[in-house]
Amino acid sequence: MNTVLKCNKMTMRFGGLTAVNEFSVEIPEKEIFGLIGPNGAGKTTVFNMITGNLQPTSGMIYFYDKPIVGLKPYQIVSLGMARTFQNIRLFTNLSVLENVLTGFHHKLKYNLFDTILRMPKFSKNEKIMVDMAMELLESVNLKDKADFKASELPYGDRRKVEIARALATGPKMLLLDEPAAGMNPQETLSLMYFIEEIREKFDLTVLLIEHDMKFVMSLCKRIAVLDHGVKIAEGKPEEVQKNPDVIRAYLGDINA
Amino acid sequence: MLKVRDLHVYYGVIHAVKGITFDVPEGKIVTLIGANGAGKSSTLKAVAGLVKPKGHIQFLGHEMVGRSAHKIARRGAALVPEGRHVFVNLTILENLRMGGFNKKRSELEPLYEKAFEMFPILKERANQKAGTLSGGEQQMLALARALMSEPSLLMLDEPSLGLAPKIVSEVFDIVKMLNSKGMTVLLVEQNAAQALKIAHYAYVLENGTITLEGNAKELLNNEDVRKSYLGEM
Amino acid sequence: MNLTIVLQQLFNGLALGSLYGLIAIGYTMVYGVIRLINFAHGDIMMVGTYVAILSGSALFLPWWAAFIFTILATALVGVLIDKVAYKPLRNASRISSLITAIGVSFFLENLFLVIFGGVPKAFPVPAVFSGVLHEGGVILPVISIFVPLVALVFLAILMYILRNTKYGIAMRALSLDMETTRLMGANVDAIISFVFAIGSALAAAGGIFWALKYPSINPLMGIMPGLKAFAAAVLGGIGSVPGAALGGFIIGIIEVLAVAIFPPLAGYKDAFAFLLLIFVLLFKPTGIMGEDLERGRF
Amino acid sequence: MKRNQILTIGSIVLLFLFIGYANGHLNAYYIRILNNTAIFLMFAASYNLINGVTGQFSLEPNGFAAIGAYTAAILTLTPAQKEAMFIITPMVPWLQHIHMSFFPALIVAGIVTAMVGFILGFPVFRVRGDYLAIVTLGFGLTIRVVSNNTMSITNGPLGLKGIANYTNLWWSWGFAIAAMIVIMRLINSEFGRAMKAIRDDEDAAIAMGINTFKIKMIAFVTSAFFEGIAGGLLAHLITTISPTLFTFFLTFNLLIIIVIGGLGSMTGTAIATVLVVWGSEWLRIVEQPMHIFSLTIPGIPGMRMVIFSILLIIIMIFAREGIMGQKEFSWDSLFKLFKTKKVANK
Amino acid sequence: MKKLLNILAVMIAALMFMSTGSFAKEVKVGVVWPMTGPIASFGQMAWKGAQIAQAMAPKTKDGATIKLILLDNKGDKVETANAVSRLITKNHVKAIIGAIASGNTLAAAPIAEKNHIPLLSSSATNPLVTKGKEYVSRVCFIDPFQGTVAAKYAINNLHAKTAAIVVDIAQDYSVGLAKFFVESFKKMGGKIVAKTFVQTGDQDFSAQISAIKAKNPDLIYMPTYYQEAALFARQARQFGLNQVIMGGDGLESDALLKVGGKAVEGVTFTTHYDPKATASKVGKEFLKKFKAKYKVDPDAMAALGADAYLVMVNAINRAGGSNASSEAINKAIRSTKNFHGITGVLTLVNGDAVKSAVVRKVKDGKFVYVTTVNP
Repeated sequence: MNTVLKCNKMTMRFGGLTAVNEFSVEIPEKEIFGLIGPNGAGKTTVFNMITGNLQPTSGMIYFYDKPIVGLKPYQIVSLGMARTFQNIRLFTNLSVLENVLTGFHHKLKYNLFDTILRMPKFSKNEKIMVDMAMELLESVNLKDKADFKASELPYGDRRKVEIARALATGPKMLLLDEPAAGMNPQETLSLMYFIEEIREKFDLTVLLIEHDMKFVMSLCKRIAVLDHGVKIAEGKPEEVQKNPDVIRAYLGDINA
Repeated sequence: MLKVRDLHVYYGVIHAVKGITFDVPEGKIVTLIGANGAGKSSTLKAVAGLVKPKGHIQFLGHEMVGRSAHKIARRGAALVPEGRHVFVNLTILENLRMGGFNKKRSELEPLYEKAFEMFPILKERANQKAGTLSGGEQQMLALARALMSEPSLLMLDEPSLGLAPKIVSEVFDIVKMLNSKGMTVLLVEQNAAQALKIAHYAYVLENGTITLEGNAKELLNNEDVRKSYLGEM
Repeated sequence: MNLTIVLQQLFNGLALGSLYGLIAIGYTMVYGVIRLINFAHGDIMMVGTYVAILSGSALFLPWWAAFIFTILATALVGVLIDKVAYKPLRNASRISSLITAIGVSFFLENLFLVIFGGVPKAFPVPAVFSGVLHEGGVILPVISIFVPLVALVFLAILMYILRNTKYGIAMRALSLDMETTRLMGANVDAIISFVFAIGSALAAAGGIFWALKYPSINPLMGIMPGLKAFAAAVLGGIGSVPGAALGGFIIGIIEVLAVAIFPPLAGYKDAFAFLLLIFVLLFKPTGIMGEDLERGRF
Repeated sequence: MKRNQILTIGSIVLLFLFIGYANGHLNAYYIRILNNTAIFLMFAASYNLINGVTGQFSLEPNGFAAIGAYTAAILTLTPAQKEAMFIITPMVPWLQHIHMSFFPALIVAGIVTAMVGFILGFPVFRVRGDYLAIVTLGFGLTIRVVSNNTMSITNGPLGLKGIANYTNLWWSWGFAIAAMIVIMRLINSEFGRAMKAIRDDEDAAIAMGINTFKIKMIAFVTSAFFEGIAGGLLAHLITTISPTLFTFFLTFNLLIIIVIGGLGSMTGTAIATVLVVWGSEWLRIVEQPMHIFSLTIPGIPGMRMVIFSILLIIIMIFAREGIMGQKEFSWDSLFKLFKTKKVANK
Repeated sequence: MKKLLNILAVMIAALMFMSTGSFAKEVKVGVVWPMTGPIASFGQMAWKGAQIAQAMAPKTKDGATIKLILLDNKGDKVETANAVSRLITKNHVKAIIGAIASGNTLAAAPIAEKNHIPLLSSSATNPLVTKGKEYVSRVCFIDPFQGTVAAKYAINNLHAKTAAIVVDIAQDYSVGLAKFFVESFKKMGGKIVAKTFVQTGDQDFSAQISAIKAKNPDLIYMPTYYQEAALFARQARQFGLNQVIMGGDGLESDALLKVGGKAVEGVTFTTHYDPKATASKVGKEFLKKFKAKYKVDPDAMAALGADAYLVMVNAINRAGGSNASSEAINKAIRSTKNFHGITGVLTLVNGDAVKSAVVRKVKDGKFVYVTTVNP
């Protein structure tokens, strides 16, 4: 099986503070991998390094064996990596459809002149993009809300739009930052099925950060636990759950 | 001392706290525990007046909902915010001065002394910028700063966050000591074991509602608490 | 170009630069606490000079009393502008507040044009300020000696306030973290008003000394000094009070020196401040003494 | 789809029929105001593309207008005119002898301005937010300073005089409509969506694989192109230009227009242009003496600008969205409006 | 306070949109001057002068009231063009007075030409303003004349052999006048030793002063406006630069004396008008009325504003009174001969006023008459 993402001794320092220290991980194709840890453990920093929003102080990152440290975020997207954000960052003034359409941006088939002169190429590709976006929206059951403004949607739907938008970029790998945050148990459950479903449908590898343990434990095949920027455990959910270091990181030292 | 009835907090479309009710009696340590995102911090922020909630919050017999944060602080409810939020560009002494914002100049000296007595490390570095302190020291400073206003209710939001275990127990020792001198404490913690050990009474929050409450010592050994954290199904 | 001339020009630049610095401090403080470029700041300086003239001629105050009255009255104007125009927009986007500030600037300029007309008014200069000293071939007008000294005194007073008084410390705290400042029991609105008061008071002081040095005032006089002082504030690192003063000195000295050394460049003088600013921003986006936007201020 | 296209084309045809009528029947004053409206519409729509649609708050249009106006005027003036006009310093020879007719001159003006915008974009888009505003403000100021000083190109403060009065309603409205069509087409494409995405959330736009620098540059250069042409039209309407024409006042007027119309809405800009250009003419009455019954109120010269400033502040405080917000007028919404009315009538 | 009340009243009135109706017989004359913007001070002064002149001659010979309709052009070209166009087609004025600056007048010129409406400028001194125009005229002399007069005076009366020039790079007026002065000065054997630039609104001139001081000229010729000149003089005297400063009509303003104080003592300039030197009856009456109303001496802008009005009325009367056509009025304006105005006796040749220039200087804090130079 191919390794999709490989992080090698990735380190991030902000001034004197080491946010992430020598983090290494390998994620094989089509796996759902969970990254957990208490608040402030450095999970989002790991994400930001992988997506190119932050440059690691040291260490390497490979995506399908291609080193991606130093690439611009939009270049990494075009290699096939897409992400969502912790606090859902939709383009609030655009419609749901337009939000999804922006995901096709880096594969745009027409240029400025086609646009201004409304060449057949423009109309044809716009139509293709709209059809593809509608298809995506249909697969997340939001087809009927395509013309709504993103800010008019209920919370759970917004998360789905954000994921659909990420899918539009045609990713091989999807990075989800706390997808279940702010959702109630039913919404969380349906999101869980949804992620499993899109992974199947789009042949995705998924890396996700989550607080909701039930969610992570039942969805992920493997889990890495981060505490104070250091990986303290990695393995199957049931192993990690019993790891004394993990219990200490979360619940505190009961015997202390 | 503090009575919270049917409290709701909304952030835009997110319903973070869904009608919780709890009490903090005078002289006790009460803790709200629960996993991340359960609504603990939102509850504290509502009590401190940083977010506008729906419902009722009675503090020392007065309704606090709708009052601005600085007025609630003046009434004697001090919050040590999550992530400490010391003023990194101010010196330690200036941080303490901010804590005693509404104190007269003459009242400050004895308060400084008291703070330095309790946290000797701060005295050594009184004129250094708070940004140069380590995480643990910053937590001590945040505590000392809150105490400068001589509050009747001390609220702590995740004091153990990002701290090494040894420091965490130091912090909790201090909280316990304060309580033994009569301070009422409302403690919000993710680190349930530590919190339950020093608290008198505890509430477990899950998804914005209270799912469990009881004597802290009893909850410490309750299996459900473990589950709500580590997600055993 | 001999040494005397260089010294002379340095001195001239210092005097001009300290005026820019005085005005720049107000920009920097307001930006520090509410992240607003107060476009009207230069116009507040202009308002100050008119208040000074009126308090001298209409209230028959002696000049020193008129100065004090002016500084207090202008501080009040600044607070009022904040309450009426900026406070309702505290939670709106930064662009909205910026556009409003541009509106306030045009309002003040045109209101004063309507009321006082465009003809410049002479600013009465008390005899104390009109002497000239000679020192080794360098000519030192008394007012030009006064201005940097006064700027330094004001800077020292301000630094004292910021370091040692409750409200000063609260201002610095506020610029870092508004929410936590609230938790300390501090009334944030009152502190912001205080910042506007200090900034406007300094603008008034800057205006008075500007007018003493260049005793001709008109409703549009605040535009150029205002823009350059703003460039100075950004150059020095917006949010940093000593940075603003430093930026002011730099722009003042460069403006004078460049023209003295290359007279044909005189026509381009007004562009210097901005070219310098663009140049510095390219290499150090936070300005000379500026720190990370979300950390240190003042 | 078809119906809307027909309606749009129909209204443009109607507009040009009206222009044909106006040319023959309206008096010179109204024709002048109509010309101004078209030119300001071009300025404001271009300005709104970068400020409202892309969300990059900048203050440079007076600079771009100046470049366009000077370029176009220098190109259409005859060598003889230039020789007579440059009385202080003769014009540089290669500009002295160049001469073009109106249309190519306007296009060259647009291209030159766009090129300046392109070069300017590199330093400017390295900074964001407030810094962007101040750097572009500095650019506008620098252009004016430069045009005062480069005597052998711009004739300094004397400016250029005797520029042929080529601009008429056909030219001004022709270009304004063309600019509107191009800008609207740009907005209604993937490029426009990317611009709006940057406005709403730049980091999320980057995460979508959008090269934000490139998109900002497209918006900025397009904006510069049309502002340059509009500057050229303006020069050939008033027939004399000098650096004082391109002060920050010009930018301020455009800012008022796009704020009133709604930052990000082109149809809003069109409505606001009409309101502001006509309104500022109408408001002249506050500057003239008025008689109410037997009471005479002296006019107060300068009141117009005071009123405009107050208006801007009030809009920002109470009606930040402007007339249209970020919405655009569409035939569908118009029909919807009628339909709901009908239903209500039943 | 009174002004504030006025402002309020105007705003209310604006909302009510009352019309300005009055049915007496009248002749409408448009006025386009800057009341706001960077050169508002000149427009405001000229308007004061014109209002006094109107009080002196409010009616035509056949008893019609002259109604002045003032539109503000903000010192801006677009606004000037709009205003002129509006006056012609909406207000149906017979003739227009304006503008102050040459550039703005040029923006108005093609509209006046096209509509055959006379445009009479009070103070546009650039030679190009009337060149090749049929309907544009002015009551002031032009810059080449003024520059020559200044150079003659500098060499013959001040015995200057070398001169430094200070030019306001942002004013066409300044750049033009400096050029004509330099040409004449050189022709008469003088030498220009330094040329420095300032910009309208500049307040610090220390760099320019040092540059001039190093060359030690006999004379400083500074054809700028008074605001820059006053501050320049103050700083020059402080820095020990004590040579005579000479300038043009732009220096003439009460503000020069008030701002400049002792430093402008001895400043000499060529101008259109001296209140003390006016022997004519109208001139004296104007002076008296102006001082009574505004408590200051009128300056050249005010006097020229008044002259523009008076020449206009005179032309209307000669053209036949209230029923005269615009063309007739224009013809009358351009054939004005030996008209005794406030600023002297003027004759229009091809639209340009040919008249004497006055040299004035500052003595004991006042403008005093030095001499008159005839064309």
